[in-house]
Amino acid sequence: MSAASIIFYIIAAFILGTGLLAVTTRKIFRASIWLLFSLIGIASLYFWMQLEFLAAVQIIVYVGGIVVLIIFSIFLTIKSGEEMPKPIFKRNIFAILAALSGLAYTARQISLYKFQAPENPAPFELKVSDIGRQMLSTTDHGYLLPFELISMLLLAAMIGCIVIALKQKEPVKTLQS
Amino acid sequence: MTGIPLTHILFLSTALFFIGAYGLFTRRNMITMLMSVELMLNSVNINFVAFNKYLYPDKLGGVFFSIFIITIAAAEAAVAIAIIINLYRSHHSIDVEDASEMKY
Amino acid sequence: MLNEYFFVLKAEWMLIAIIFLLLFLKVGTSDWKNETLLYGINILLLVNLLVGFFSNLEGGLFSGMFHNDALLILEKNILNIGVYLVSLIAYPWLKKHEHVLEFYILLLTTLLGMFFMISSGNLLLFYLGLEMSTIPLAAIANFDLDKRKSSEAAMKMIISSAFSSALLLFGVSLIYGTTGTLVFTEITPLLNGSPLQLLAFILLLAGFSFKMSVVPFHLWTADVYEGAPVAVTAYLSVISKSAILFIFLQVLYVVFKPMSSEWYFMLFFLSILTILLGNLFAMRQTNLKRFLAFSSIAQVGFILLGLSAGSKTGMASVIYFLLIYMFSNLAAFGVIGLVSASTGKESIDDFKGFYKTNPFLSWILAIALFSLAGVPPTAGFFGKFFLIMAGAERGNYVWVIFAALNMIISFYYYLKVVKAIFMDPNDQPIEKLTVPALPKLAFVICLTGMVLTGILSWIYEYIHTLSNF
Amino acid sequence: MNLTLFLLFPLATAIAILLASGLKQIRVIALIGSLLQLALSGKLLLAYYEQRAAGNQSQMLFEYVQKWYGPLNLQYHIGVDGISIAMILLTAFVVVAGILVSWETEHLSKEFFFLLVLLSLGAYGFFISLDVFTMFFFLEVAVIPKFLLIGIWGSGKKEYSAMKLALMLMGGSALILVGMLGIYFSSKTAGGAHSFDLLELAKMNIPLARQMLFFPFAFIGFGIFTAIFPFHTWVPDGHASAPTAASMFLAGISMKLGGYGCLRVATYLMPDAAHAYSWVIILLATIAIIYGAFATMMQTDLKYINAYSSVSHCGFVLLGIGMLTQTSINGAVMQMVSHGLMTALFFAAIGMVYSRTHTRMVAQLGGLLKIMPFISTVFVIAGLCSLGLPGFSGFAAEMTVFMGSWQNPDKWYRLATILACASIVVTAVYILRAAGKSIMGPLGNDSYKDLTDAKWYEKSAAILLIFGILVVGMAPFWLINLIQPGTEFIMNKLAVVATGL
Amino acid sequence: MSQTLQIALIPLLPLACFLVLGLYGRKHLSSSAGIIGTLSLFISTLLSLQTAYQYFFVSGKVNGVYQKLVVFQYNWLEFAPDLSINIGLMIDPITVMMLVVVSFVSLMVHLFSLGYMKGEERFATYFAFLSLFTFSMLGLVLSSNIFQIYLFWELVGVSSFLLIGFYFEKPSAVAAAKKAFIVTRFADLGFLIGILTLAFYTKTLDFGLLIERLSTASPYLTDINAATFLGVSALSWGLILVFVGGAGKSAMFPLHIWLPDAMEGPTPVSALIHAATMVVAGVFLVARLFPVFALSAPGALQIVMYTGAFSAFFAAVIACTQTDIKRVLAYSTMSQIGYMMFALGVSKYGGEDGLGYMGSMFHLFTHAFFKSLLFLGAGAVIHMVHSNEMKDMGGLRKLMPITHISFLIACLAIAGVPPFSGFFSKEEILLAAFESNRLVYGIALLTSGLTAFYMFRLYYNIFWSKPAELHGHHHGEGTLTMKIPLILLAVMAVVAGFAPIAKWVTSDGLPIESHVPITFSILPVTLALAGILLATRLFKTQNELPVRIAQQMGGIYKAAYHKFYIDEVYLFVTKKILFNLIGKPAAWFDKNIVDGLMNLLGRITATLSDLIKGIQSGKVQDYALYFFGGIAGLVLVFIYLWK
Repeated sequence: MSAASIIFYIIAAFILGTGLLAVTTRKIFRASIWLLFSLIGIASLYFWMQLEFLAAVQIIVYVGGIVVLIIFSIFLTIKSGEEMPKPIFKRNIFAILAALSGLAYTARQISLYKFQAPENPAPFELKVSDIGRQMLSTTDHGYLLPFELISMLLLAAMIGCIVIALKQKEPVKTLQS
Repeated sequence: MTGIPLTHILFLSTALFFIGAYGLFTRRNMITMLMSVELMLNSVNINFVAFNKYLYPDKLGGVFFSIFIITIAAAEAAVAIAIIINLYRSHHSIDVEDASEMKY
Repeated sequence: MLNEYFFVLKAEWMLIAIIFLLLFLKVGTSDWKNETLLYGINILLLVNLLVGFFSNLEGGLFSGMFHNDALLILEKNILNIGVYLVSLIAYPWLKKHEHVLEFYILLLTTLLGMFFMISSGNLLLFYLGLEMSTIPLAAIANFDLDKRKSSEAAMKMIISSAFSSALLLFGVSLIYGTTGTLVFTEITPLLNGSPLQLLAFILLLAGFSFKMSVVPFHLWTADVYEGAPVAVTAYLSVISKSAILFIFLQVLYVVFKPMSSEWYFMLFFLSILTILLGNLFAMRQTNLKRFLAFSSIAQVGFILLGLSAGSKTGMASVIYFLLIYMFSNLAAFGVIGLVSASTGKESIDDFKGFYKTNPFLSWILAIALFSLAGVPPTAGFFGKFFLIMAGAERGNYVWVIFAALNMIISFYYYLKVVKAIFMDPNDQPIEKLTVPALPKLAFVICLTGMVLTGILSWIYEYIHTLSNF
Repeated sequence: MNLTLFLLFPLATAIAILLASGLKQIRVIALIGSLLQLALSGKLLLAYYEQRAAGNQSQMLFEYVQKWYGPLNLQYHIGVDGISIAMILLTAFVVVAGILVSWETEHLSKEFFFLLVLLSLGAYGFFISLDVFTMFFFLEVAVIPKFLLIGIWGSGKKEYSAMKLALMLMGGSALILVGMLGIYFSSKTAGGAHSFDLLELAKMNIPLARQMLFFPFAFIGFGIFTAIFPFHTWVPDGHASAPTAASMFLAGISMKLGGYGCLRVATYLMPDAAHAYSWVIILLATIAIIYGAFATMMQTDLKYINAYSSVSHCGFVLLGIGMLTQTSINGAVMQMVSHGLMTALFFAAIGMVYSRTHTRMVAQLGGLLKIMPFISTVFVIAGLCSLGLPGFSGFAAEMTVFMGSWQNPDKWYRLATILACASIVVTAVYILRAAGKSIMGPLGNDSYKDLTDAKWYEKSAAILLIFGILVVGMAPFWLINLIQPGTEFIMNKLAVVATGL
Repeated sequence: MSQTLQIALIPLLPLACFLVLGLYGRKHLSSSAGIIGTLSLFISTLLSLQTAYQYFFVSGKVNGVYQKLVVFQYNWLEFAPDLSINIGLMIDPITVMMLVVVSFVSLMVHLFSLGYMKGEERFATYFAFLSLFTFSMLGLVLSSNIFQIYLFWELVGVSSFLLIGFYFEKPSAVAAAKKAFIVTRFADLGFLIGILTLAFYTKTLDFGLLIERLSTASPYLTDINAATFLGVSALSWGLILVFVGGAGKSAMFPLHIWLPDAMEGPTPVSALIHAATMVVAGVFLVARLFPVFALSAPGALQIVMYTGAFSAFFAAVIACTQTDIKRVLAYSTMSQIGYMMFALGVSKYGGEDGLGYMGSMFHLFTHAFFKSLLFLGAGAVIHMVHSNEMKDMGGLRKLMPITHISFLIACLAIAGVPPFSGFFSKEEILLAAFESNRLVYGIALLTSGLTAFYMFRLYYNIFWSKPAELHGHHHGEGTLTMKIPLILLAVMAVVAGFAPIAKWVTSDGLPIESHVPITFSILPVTLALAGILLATRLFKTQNELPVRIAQQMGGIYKAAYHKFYIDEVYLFVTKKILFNLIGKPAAWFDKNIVDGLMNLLGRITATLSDLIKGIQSGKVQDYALYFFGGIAGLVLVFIYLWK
């Protein structure tokens, strides 16, 4: 077993372990931290796959964005240190059953499926410049349209968030009294 | 990395996916449910990247897909958190069990 | 070249233009009254709607990622009509709302997402469109900002849809893994029917089913419909459902054509469940919005029946039905929205004796319900008939009989509402309401639609000629 | 003769009613509209005779085909033969009478007359259609007005009855839907397309297995409309709760839609199956006849009496169709006309009594003949027609059915015929019991003394219907001659297959 | 005036009269209704007589045989090309005879009613109904088609219903009317099925063809004889069923129960319908089909015979015990019709063998006069004393001499005392019975004695017995219009016996000589006289003897007084069996089972809907689990089970 594979298994164990902790720990703040680790683990997996750009995006968006957002919202809604309630027993059983059976089945199908790797693979390179060019081109495998589209989506999401999360104005009081 | 077969990476992502699913099923706190969804989306990302790299290295379809997924996940999370905060204002709780007024 | 970018994308450009116009209005500190704003926006939407009928160009852009043809133009026009109607009936509610502009920005963004979704030739664009049509919608489901139910609905919607899109994405990733492409036309020849691909397809189907509210993926529907503002519920139940069905048609009929025997039986299975559960739940509802939610679930079961034909007539009947369904459902929601905005009453019991005080609204609601039930001479009859007819094409009479018998149950609950309106006595009926001009216009349009769409056969024939299957 | 006028006239009337204001205007418009319809049907009859006299031997006259839903090969195909004309005349009569009887409807009069006219539109459309889809369309058009008429203007447990009626009729429609789709997809025209066209379908032979499968759906579906046992329970409740005019329309017109459909669609298009299933039809019809008659005997409410007797009488229609002889089918058609007029008259009379005494319970009535001789006479005439007195339409129709049924020499069929004949005795029992108690005998209640006899509009309604009954009863030959060519075509189709089996 | 028109006018005049009186009588013609009715019937009667004259003396005979002449026919209702109801006018000897009888008696009744019904509120309606009945009865006898006869048969039934129920405010009248109609309707069911059977095999409904096809060797006859049911040929079945119809109308045992009750109607009505005309329709029907009965189905004829004989005796016994004078007369009618029936039964076809047939018709003819006379006389009495009960009467001979004399004549006639008309007709019948069947002859003889007895019991009780004790004011004997019919009918009751019926009305149309030996007459006349003497002894003056005898007879008397409990049996069958065992269960079944099933379907759906409501728990995590379950289900079904 090469070092690379050992590293992979370590990363994998890290991702799964922290992920599992993130969904089971009773302290919400800890859960978010475990999630953070898990996401970082995934970023490192991308590094391992030599997809530095993607890893960077992962770190920036998730670690820098989403997790921070989550932590903020935790501060807004939960008194820190409070333990979360236990999952409902019956649902827990079904959830475990569902997750395990889903995992088993999917894994089995994946292992049964004969993925055909190309005979002589073209070297897989991910240059940031390529990504940038493709992102903004309209030709074959150009992603200008989705790119523009997602900006619209983000804009809309922003507006939506503002409207919803903004503290509502108090009803205007008339000066009659 | 040459020694690692594709399927192992897929096992990883699948496992992560179902960990996320489990979290979604059992976590009663809405924010943690959201976190579980993020895990699931990340597992899909791993899938895309792995397929792209192992099987179809000539094009970047999978990678781009995962970039977009990350972005959308961000938007989704933002809106979801906004909603949760709004809900917290009216319910004073973010336990999903408390937000089940409408039923049957 | 530029010409092409302009005209093929015309519908989308129009929307973007309107969205940005509204955005500028929002940013600029204008102190316009809500009424003025609403009239202005509705005129804009009317322009948008009318423009949709002229100088359309077919063709593919972005190397097939986006394509437009006559059928898609028609579908977009149908959606435009629907959005216009939703906007008209939202008037009584929005009149008192603080965030009119934001509402429209979000609403039109989702519409834009739908346009891209149905025009997509690529799983990525499809996914983007899908999310774009969902996430802002969840936000506007929460637009009754101080209502508990509204935020509960929004929460349920965003979490359910996140879960569903995660599953859908997992399916997409498996398709990508097994075929190596995201382009629709390239996927089709590479389908081999292996269990993994079937799994991927089932996950995809579940994602679609979630949006279409097919049992057992429907459970969010009723709660969200009940909690969301009426206009949003109307939009959800009509526009977003139609959009997803339009693309579902393409995906099933074109992309997954090789798996047609598999999906046929899956649809059979799901449709029977959907019709039955939709009906059984609709029977027992007391809240009108929730009632309509379940009734629309049952309708989806019928749509699946028509869809299963896998033929030109199947496609035409589904699109035709959706057009009629739009008129009928929006008319019903229009009345409910008007009543709800003025009195806050939404339960069936509150509507007892409604006819005594509001005959016009009662008739609109009743005709809408008749149309939903599929009673002639309303167009709903034709819609449902053609769906069942398309479904019978394959000779699966068990399904047809099942659907036909279930129409009795559906008849029961629609008539129950009619009964409440016309027959049940009530000491304190809803007072006489004045119908503002804009909703009235919507009612007239819906009424015309409900009556004429059926009798004038050329509408169906037109759809049929366009159905490119 | 443009048959579409039969749709346009009621439509115009309905629109005019919507535009009118005030009870007076509305009812005058409704009456004029219905009289115009009556005139139109009279003209149709004359035009029909003219055509036949001119040697036009084609099955359907005044045909008009307009492509409707081209891709599906659905057409707006209309045309009439004698059978349809008889039905159209019946409808026209009952509509005029119904509108006259409801002359003083004050509660929501606009809606009331509008719905009545809409109901008649459905009936006309159904009878002129030659395309199964169009027929189905019009059949269903008539369902909702019934529901609303009963539910809004009815009495007693009206909501329950209205709902029951609507649901059961909807059930019938659902079965018809399956049946007709089965026919459609079993058909193949010269061009290779499927068809709903009645005449096209009649030319081709639907495969036997298909017929055996879909005949029950079509027949029972239409049968529910005409109260086939055991799906007749909407009839008593529905009729009893309905306002007078609606009862008249229901029993007089609406139940005929079913019989007509059974004959035109189920039996005509699927003759093999009709032969194979005839014993079932006859069994059900016989049960309906006998059992309906006995159930009637035990009723105490006048409307229930007439409703159950309708079940029994419509059993004759089904019996006639099930026997599959020319005479019996003639009889079935005649029975439809006869029952339509008679039962409408009966309901009109009951309505008149009810509007004065405010009760329909036989036990509480009595001696009405003295106080309201006209209404009582109408009542007795309706009763006598119902029990098949010669001179009234019921006799000619029932005798034709019996005579036709007896042509079938199988001993079980004979038994069915005998039982059906026996029902006329039971009919006599319940009719006389009802009349004897409510019309004759000592006065039921002293307060009845001040009641008045029929008003002019009630009189005209009754006289109109009695006129119809008498014309059919005194001169049944014209009715037979009218329907004979139509039934002959049906018989030819049936006969060809019978030998081919 | 052409013959067709002339004959057609006979029934059409009363019809027109009915329409005019029915539509306008109540309001506009309330006083003149009687005159109109009587006049129109007077014309009818004249036309009938003219027709009779023409038929018997001018045009009826071809080669010495009276023909069946169909003077008019119209295809009224075509069942099948060879099977249609042809409304027609057919005359043959019995028709002509009946025309005369019906129109004459009806005229008398009309006349009588002018006085009897005076002051009635529904005077015009009464005459309208009378006209309707007359029309129907005339139509019946003129029928050329077996279905036509059925048609008029029903009409006669309904006019009888209307007239019996004329006093509609009296519950007993309504009940009687209902009973009459329903019982005869029940019998008509047999008639109808009989017609259907005959028509099916003979392919015709026309009397001429029907009789021809069934009485001579023909393929039709072979067919109908070949078809059997329960070992009896279809022909016999058909004829027996037709006879059941006749028996219903003619009040033969056991379908007679309606007749006594029918006396609730106005008395002139009883005279017309329930004595002279309608009740003999059954006899007429059998006579009409006589060739078929006699030539092809002697078995069926035997049934006619025994039914008639039994009814004759049975009714006579009951008549001896009744106290309501109209009921006595009703039972006597039944008894006399029994005579006519068995006379047909004992007869054979053709020539001298057809003596019974001739006797039956003869008796029908004479009976019509004296029986209607009896009823009208009874009517006059009732008019006077306002009661039907014998105990309220007595000693009326002084007060109403004309009634008394005419009544006495009628009594003598019915008792068979020469030279009154009843004697002649009864002699023919007895002779025919003697020659054919001794048992029947014995019964007939006995009945004839009983007849004389009960008629004179009646006579004495009314006119002698005790002194008249009328309270307060009375009408006197009635108006002239009431007396004239009595006188005319009395004359007829005397002279009708001399009518040469044997020359005119025979089974095969050939005149026969009736020659009853004087010696044969001795026995019946002696018996009749004995009966009269016994009645004189018992009832001429009031005494205890009748009561004592009645007590000694014990059970038999009581049974006879209660009409042998036939009514009770019927009541049991209808109330207990039809109503309780069929009607009620049917209604219950409908309400609970059939309707319940429909409601149950609804309830099941509702319950189901309630059961599954838990799916929609409102908890988003449950939704997610169901979502996942849905996928799992699809995978399970479509990846594993389906393949």
